[in-house]
Amino acid sequence: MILLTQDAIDYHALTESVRSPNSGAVVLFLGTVREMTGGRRTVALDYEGYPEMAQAKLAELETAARERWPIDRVGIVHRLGHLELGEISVAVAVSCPHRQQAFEAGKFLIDELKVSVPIWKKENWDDGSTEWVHPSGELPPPV
Amino acid sequence: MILLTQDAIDYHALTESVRSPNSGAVVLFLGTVREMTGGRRTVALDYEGYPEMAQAKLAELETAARERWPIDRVGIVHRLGHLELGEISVAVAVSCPHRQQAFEAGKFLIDELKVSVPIWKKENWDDGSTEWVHPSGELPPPV
Amino acid sequence: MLTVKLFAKARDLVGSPIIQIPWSDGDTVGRLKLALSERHPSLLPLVPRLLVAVNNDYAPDSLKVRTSDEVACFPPVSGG
Amino acid sequence: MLTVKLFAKARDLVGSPIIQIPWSDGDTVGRLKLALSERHPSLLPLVPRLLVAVNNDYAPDSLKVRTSDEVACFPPVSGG
Repeated sequence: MILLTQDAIDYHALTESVRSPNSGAVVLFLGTVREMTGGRRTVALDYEGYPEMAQAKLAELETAARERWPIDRVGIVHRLGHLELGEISVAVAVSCPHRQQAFEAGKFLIDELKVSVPIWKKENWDDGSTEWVHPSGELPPPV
Repeated sequence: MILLTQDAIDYHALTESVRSPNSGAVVLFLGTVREMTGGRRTVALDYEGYPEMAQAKLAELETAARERWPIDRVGIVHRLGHLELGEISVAVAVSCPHRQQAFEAGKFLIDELKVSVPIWKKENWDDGSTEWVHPSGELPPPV
Repeated sequence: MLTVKLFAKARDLVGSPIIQIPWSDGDTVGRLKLALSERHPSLLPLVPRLLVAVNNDYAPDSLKVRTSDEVACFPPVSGG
Repeated sequence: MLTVKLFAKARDLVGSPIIQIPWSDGDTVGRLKLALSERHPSLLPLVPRLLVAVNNDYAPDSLKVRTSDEVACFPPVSGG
């Protein structure tokens, strides 16, 4: 399952969807809205996406991960819109026969998501200012 | 939270218990009963523990992990007793400010759990035979 | 004319989610970045890091673009 | 007498979860393994890999044990 949503992420349903008797290991990663960044206080984040391309890139990531690890099932959900402190912005769940594979695949998926999937976040600082977060990135390499 | 239990593991509650606005990353690992191992078919597993020592060793693991990574919250639940195919035998949840830390800490906790915490599993193969799983291990090194 | 979607800070700087750029089929992504700088100088600070996607994939400066392509410009991504 | 808890295959081979071993305070973990082999030969196949825990921690062969200590013997662990 690959999904972009404005709603709160149901990571429990996502995790259940990747469980299977073929797999001995499930790894779930949750990204959540953290309060402190480099000494500054966040009160909220706004996420914006380019939905068609984001879906396409997430599907490519799944394919790339399946070429590297014996993945059984995988689910990725990214939330868009306004998120308060502590809310979940992204959930990645993956099942594999063995745990090493599941950890590596889960880490790969979230690492690559963060450099190649067209989604952007805007900080809402506690002084009332807002600021787009744009890493000084290069063109993402092909996966 | 560190817990040994005969009941089904509520990993949703476990994961909620480690979420916090201090952390941007949560990693959950689930170990589940896999059907096929080296060409043989499992129908169930029986887990037995040495509860007092297992609790002590899990607490040591948490301490060791906290010395290595800036862990916010951690939860480990291991199930004991009779588990059917697909059921969850162990859940490890950890939250950290950043995802790399959370992946490393989660992997450390389950890797170390499997070599140092006194819990044993007995295979129930589909031919009706049973077999204790005892890796040809050395004395676990201190963590 | 080439229709270009803008996202995040690029959209905010220009003040619109979609712009039109005069275009001849076969002009390249590099040409698009130049045209954006000229017609929308508010984008200038972002141009060195601006990414261009054509038909839902990242595009190198050398790629030729047709007006029927789906084109988007945006800054480095920061999701997750 | 030293009370020794047994777990998993060790308990199955001996047929009891708790055994008593004649003991003098100051005898070592190595001595315990020898005594187990002699008194419970069914354990022999497991002895090379048998682990001993004293007061909830893994114990080296050189550790001295008192009858008031909590002692357990078991095979390599396989949880998770």
